[in-house]
Amino acid sequence: MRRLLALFGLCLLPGGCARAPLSYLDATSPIGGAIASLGWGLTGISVGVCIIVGLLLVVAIVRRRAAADTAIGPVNDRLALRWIGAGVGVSTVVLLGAAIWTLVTVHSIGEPPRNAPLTIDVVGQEWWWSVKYRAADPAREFETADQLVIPVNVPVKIELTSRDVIHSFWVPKLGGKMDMIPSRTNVTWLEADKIGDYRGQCSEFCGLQHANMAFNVRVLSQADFDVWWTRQLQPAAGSPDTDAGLNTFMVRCAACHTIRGTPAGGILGPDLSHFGSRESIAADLMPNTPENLANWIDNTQTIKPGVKMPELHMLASEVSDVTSYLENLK
Amino acid sequence: MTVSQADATVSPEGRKLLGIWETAPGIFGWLATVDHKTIGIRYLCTAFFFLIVGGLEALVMRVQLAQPELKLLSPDAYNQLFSMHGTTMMFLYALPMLSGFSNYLWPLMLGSRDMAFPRLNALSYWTFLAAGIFLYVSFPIGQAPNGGWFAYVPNTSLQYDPGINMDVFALGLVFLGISTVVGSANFIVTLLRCRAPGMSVNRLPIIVWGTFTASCANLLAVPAVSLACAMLWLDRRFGTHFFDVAGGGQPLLWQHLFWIFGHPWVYALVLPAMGIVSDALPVFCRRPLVGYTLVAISTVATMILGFGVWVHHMFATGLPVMSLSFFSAASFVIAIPSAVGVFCWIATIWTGKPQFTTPFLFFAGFVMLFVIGGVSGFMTASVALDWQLTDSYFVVAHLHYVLLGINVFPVVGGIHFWFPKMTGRMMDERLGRWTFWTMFIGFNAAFFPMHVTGLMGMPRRVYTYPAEMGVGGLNLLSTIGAFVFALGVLLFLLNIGRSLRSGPPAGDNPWDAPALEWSTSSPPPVYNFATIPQVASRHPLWEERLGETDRRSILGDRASTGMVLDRGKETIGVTPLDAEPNVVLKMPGDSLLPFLLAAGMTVLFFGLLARSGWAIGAGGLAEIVILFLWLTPRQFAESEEVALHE
Amino acid sequence: MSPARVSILGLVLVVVAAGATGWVLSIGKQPENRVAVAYPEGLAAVVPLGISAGHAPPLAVPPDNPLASDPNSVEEGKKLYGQMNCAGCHGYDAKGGMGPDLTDTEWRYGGTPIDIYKSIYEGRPQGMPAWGNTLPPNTIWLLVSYIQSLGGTFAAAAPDEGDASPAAAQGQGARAGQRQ
Amino acid sequence: MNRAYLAALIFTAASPALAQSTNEANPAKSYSGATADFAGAGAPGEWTSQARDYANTRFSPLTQLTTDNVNRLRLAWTFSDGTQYGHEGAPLVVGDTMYVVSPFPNTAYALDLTKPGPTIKWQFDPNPSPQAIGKACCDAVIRGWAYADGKLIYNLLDDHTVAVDAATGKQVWRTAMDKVSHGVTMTQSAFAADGKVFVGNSGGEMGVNGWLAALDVGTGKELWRAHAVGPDSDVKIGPDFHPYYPWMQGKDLGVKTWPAGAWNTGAGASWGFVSYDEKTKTIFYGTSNPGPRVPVQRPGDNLWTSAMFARDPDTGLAKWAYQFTPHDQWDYDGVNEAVLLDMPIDGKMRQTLVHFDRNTYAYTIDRNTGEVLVAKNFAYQNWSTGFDMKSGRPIVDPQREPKPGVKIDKVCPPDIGQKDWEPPAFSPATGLLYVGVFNICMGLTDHEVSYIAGTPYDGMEMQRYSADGKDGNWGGLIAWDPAHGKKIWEIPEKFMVMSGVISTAGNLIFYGTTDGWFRAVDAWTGKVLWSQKLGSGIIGQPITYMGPDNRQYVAVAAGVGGAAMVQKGRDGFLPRGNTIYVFSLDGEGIKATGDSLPAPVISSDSGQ
Repeated sequence: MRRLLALFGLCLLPGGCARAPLSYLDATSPIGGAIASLGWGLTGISVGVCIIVGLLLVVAIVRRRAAADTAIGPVNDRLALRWIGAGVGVSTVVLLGAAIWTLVTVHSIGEPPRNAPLTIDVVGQEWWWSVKYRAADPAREFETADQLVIPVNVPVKIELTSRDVIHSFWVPKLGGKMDMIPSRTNVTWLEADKIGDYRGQCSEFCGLQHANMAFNVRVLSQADFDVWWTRQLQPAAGSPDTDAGLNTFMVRCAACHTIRGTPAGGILGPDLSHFGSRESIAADLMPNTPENLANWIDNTQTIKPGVKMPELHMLASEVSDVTSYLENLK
Repeated sequence: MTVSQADATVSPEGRKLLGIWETAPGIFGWLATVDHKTIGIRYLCTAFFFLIVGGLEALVMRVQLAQPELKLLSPDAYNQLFSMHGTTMMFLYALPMLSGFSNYLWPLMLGSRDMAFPRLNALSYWTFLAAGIFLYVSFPIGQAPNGGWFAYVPNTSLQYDPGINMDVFALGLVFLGISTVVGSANFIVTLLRCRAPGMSVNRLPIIVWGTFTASCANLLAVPAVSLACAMLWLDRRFGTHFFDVAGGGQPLLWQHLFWIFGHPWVYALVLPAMGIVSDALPVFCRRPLVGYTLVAISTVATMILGFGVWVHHMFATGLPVMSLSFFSAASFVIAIPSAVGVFCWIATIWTGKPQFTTPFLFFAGFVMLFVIGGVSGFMTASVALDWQLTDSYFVVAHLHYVLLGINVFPVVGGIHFWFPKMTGRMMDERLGRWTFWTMFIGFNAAFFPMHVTGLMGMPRRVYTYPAEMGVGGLNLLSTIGAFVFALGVLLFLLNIGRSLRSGPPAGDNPWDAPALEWSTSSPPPVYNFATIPQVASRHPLWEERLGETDRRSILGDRASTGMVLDRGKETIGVTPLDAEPNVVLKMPGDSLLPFLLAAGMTVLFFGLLARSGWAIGAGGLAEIVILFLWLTPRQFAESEEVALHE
Repeated sequence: MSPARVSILGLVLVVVAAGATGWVLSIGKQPENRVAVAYPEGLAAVVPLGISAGHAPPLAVPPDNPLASDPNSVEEGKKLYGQMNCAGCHGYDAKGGMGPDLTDTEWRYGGTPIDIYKSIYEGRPQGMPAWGNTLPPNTIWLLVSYIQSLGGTFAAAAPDEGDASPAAAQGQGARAGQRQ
Repeated sequence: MNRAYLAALIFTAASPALAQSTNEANPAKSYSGATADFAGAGAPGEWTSQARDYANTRFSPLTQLTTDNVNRLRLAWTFSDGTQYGHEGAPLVVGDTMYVVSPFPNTAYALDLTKPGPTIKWQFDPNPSPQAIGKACCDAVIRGWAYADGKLIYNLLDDHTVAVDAATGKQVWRTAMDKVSHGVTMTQSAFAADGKVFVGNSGGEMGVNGWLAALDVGTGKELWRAHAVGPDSDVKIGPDFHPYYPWMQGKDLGVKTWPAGAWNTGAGASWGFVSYDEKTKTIFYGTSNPGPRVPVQRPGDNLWTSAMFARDPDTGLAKWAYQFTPHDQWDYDGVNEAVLLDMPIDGKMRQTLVHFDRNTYAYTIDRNTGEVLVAKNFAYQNWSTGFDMKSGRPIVDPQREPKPGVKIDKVCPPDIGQKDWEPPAFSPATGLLYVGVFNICMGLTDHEVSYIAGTPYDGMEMQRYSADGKDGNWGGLIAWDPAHGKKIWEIPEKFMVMSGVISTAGNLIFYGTTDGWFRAVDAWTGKVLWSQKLGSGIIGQPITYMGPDNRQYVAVAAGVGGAAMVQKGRDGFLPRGNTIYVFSLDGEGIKATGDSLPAPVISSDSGQ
């Protein structure tokens, strides 16, 4: 028994799970960190309780093994009951302590700070994420997909809703999960303390492609973030008659996808404005490389069976046109 | 399926009782039996069959998850499998298995000849069987329920799941709810009225306390899920707007209704099993249970608190933090009664003389798994931590530790313990030990790594996961563990098969256990007790050796002065608390009505599924006619009026 | 084990085995009903969205809708009807608006599944855009499934009904009233 | 069917009594003291433009028909153009010829009034592309045509403006204005003034980029084109642009009040009537709703949609603008006409324009500065809880704001407002404006929508119904005092009143209902003096003219269509029609008599 508990403890050391993108006990961000310390605390208590009770049980079993007699005799449990009372007392104290620690943690991370400088609307829909950046001046508002870019050390308020079924927004290393329920707006918030890429994942069963509904959170310095924001506002250059890729895109993809600055305005699929600058494709399933994109366009239903994007059986030339066009939408 | 009494040594009045109580032979008897022992065994076998079906589904899922991005199952196939795995285990295995135990043991433990409502007992089994088949009716055409056992709306509304998948689920649950509620009512009345004189409430075995509490909880909780499922079905097929957002409905209403049922239900699944351990473990410690009253009170307390914690399943739905904190605190407090139970069992082992029989191993293993499952529950009770833990594989680990640890292990141990009583044959100890260690190691190898994959962020209910998530190795370990556990269950089945054919004869009390059921023969006669016993203590068969009181229970054939009650099928009715006899109960004999009522209900529910007016009309009419027949009181011949014996 | 118990056990095993194989077979089937249909060669041949029927390439498409009976297809088609802006012209209840009513039995260009497929695929002169090169055949069949579920369409005529294509025969009546 | 007909009869009889009681003595003094400059009106007997004059008063100085003899009006002659779409235009009478243009395929006819049962002098078939039918949101109609410089000028549905020589019927020029494949159609009534003709597009539902353009009357060459959304260069906003309210002042507001890139499909079409103030050389016209109609997809005020522009006709540069419904969430277009009147407001004489908007506010605005002087509700509405005169913005009731996917009931008025494009008439004697209105509400569900060129980009699912419950009234005619923003009297009608209204010096008001009643009413008392049921619902604009026989005729086209089709399911709703009915006293007119009638030729072998 004890061997198993040791394995439980060992594996949780930060070293064991550093390369796991979604593990959260090594989180250091303001929310993720607060929960992680609470997590370590409660895990410690749990492991401790298991070891104590395990020892008690093993000792209880082996201490009288030698006695072969199976006779029944009168018993006096006054001492045993006093020990049980003590045990329950200690457990109650530990439970109350844990409860109070929880409530304190909840209080500190429960509500987003009043004046979060940045608000992002994330709308979940069957199996990808629409991300709208809000601003006081409507002209600075824009939409992107499957990717949250946020500045470091800045609390970001996130308003969550869903266009179809219930999804759940979860970036383990940056904070707890919050459900996205249609006709209801839930509010959560994130704050990153380190620049880098984090992975988010839908964590409420939402149908066929729930498993592959992830997104990427890229944390930039404040300066890089502002540069990124202004570039996102630039409309895409070129027109259908001059650019073969855009012309194919207009005919094949414009009914479902939007590229700001071109007549393509479909909202059924993710917004592809500035697609080239994104880190991953297909709801963070594959890195954003031309080969992956071409493979995704050609074999959509084999990669993610059941996803809404149909296989268009396009000609190879069309696929390469569209792929190159999208990739240089930086 | 009763073992016919070839035994020549039955006493004369026994032969008379035998004539009165024995089930008719042949198909009529098979369909019409109301003997609680037959129904109990049928419950055990059917529930075990569903355990195996659910287990196979789990194995296929584990193969799909053994390594990242495998293509064994399509997403819809995986969704159907994990939904049916959950539904089968939670609804078709867990409670029916415990009902099997309680149905079989209660009359024997309480010193009565049968449950309070024998025909109702048969009805609850037949309805359970029919509902089980109903839930699997769309499986062969590849349209099994695929919205998860929790079936959250709007994913299961018509707009996103237009097939008949979720109609089968919703109607199936309402159908099964009838069986559960009927069974619970029967258990409650049996406890209150059908006991041997002297079996007062402080002498009841803990499994009786467990099942009684579970039954009371079911009466309050099951209607919630039946209502929710009816509303879901109406939303899907008749355009109502209970959960439909466009029409002003609320998706969260489903979650509240479901979990108000959900949490009391999971406690109903474990309390009787904890009762099994509290009754059987002391036998192998050669001493009574430490702190009987503490354990009884903690059983009831757990269930009462169980009604106040359901929102801990919904910590991430954006409800106000203030209310979440209340439910989080309640979820912490509910660990205290469980702690009481654990300390009592350990104290019993500590102060007893443990015998390393197979049941004992299972019960010791149970205590360890109970603690691990309990503390992982304690971790998810913390609302802040639960924002990371919920919907991850950590919760999968927790629920399997709690459900397998607290339900399956005691059940397998309990079967090892009561198999001799039920069949008159002993199970093989060596094979039993092999079964325990295979199951224990397999179980821990399968589900312990899930704590770790959960903490590494692996979400629940995913048909695959990307390689770079780093959880491939642990999932492979889980898959191997699952197959080892399955091997253990196979060994258990072998043991049962072999013991049924050639197990050594068991005798009346092979374990020298104290409870009343061990005072009968193995298997007990169909009328249970030739004369109604009088109970004087909590451990009728250990009274001399324990020396707690000088009064002695009057048992079995030695109770020559006891009540014979052989004018028709009769048993004694007692006052609820102190168990003073105050009435002789006339019990109904074999009857086809329960089977027919269940058949009528099946036609009705298939009519609802297919929305065919004819089937609904036929089913409904059949129900009314059968209920009419069922409820017409039988006139007893004048002579059968019996004066009350002192 | 008495013969009765053995027979029950055998029966149960047979039923479980049948159920499992049935499931494995039918689960496999679902993805197949995504229709893989021969597709016209490349972009140049078909007129872009927005301008109606130019020269439309030959179609190799089955006369009847392979997806019509599948409830998923009807529901998927209903969502597409809203998302592809069909509802804008034909009304959210498909009772007509700028575009004609799709629930009645009056069809200007033929009411059999293949006619409706062609109307969507090629577009029509009075403003119906050509979706042929934007929506793959399977998606168009989903839309046709939804329109068929509205009850106004005609069954696909049996192919051996003379050489006149079902559309022509049935279309006669409709086309007469077409001259606006 | 007859039960409803009977009810309608009783109703019309009862209504005048109802109207009668509200106005007892016979006041000779004008209610509002408003006067109008009837520039551009042509000769008293003629009707040379849709609104008869630049100020859009629709007032005719003819007095042969008076309140006393109007009950002797009988049908003189009719003319049908054989098309099935809504007939919204007003026939023009220049000299002794009546010019009529049919809805799609927009065939033009010149009728020689001097001949008995007027004969067709010439007919012109422009053959527009049928592709446009599927793009016209609200029926393939044409809202009017203009006569200038000896030419009949009008817009074709497929985005061309054509000029036809009034004498010969030959095409003089045809200018392509936009592309149907972008979802643009043209139903706007061309407005000729100052040697130019002003034309605008439709397509608010198709996510177009709305504009108004000026063409040279002689050559059809485009002089300038002003868009409703986009940077100041597109919207032709120059340095001398002075909107009255601060929230409309600033640079490139046509881009800044939209999310990034959304203005390009922001609509703001101009399909309503244009007015022109000759003294200050300013044209006034409105812009339609923002696209898409789902507000969540376009946060911000969405300038310059649902707004009124005042522009210099020569350069097209805007002088001022005023937005009626900022961030419009219910498709309340601002295209309705501006009636230019001068009236005393709070004792001071002001040069104003009166505009009945689709958001149910009747505005009286200073037409030189754009300041809102009066803004009162002329019918029932519940989307706005009040009007903030200081900021010039209506206050929105959050309960009525639509959310995608959730049905909201009883939003009043519906998308077509309590008054759509149907133009009012002004009577200088009473100083009142007579307006056909509705009394309806809607159940509304928003659906977020994709922009796919050539398909609708609106996303509003609606059901309209009467504001008074199940079988309540759907409309009426109101008399409105623009100076004080007060309704003087109202004639409730079972069906929507969507026809134009005209007033005459004989103190008569003519209007029609969408279930076919054409009525003459006393301008002072609102008493219905004469009613005639026509063959189809009336959404056309009546006119009155002096025939070559010096007889006063009243003409109106009866062919239901357009927005009136929301009543399609109601009992008593007439089928479509395409006939122009012309009335005169006792039905007299130029008749075929004597030798002009054909004489029978007795066949020679008859033998009797």
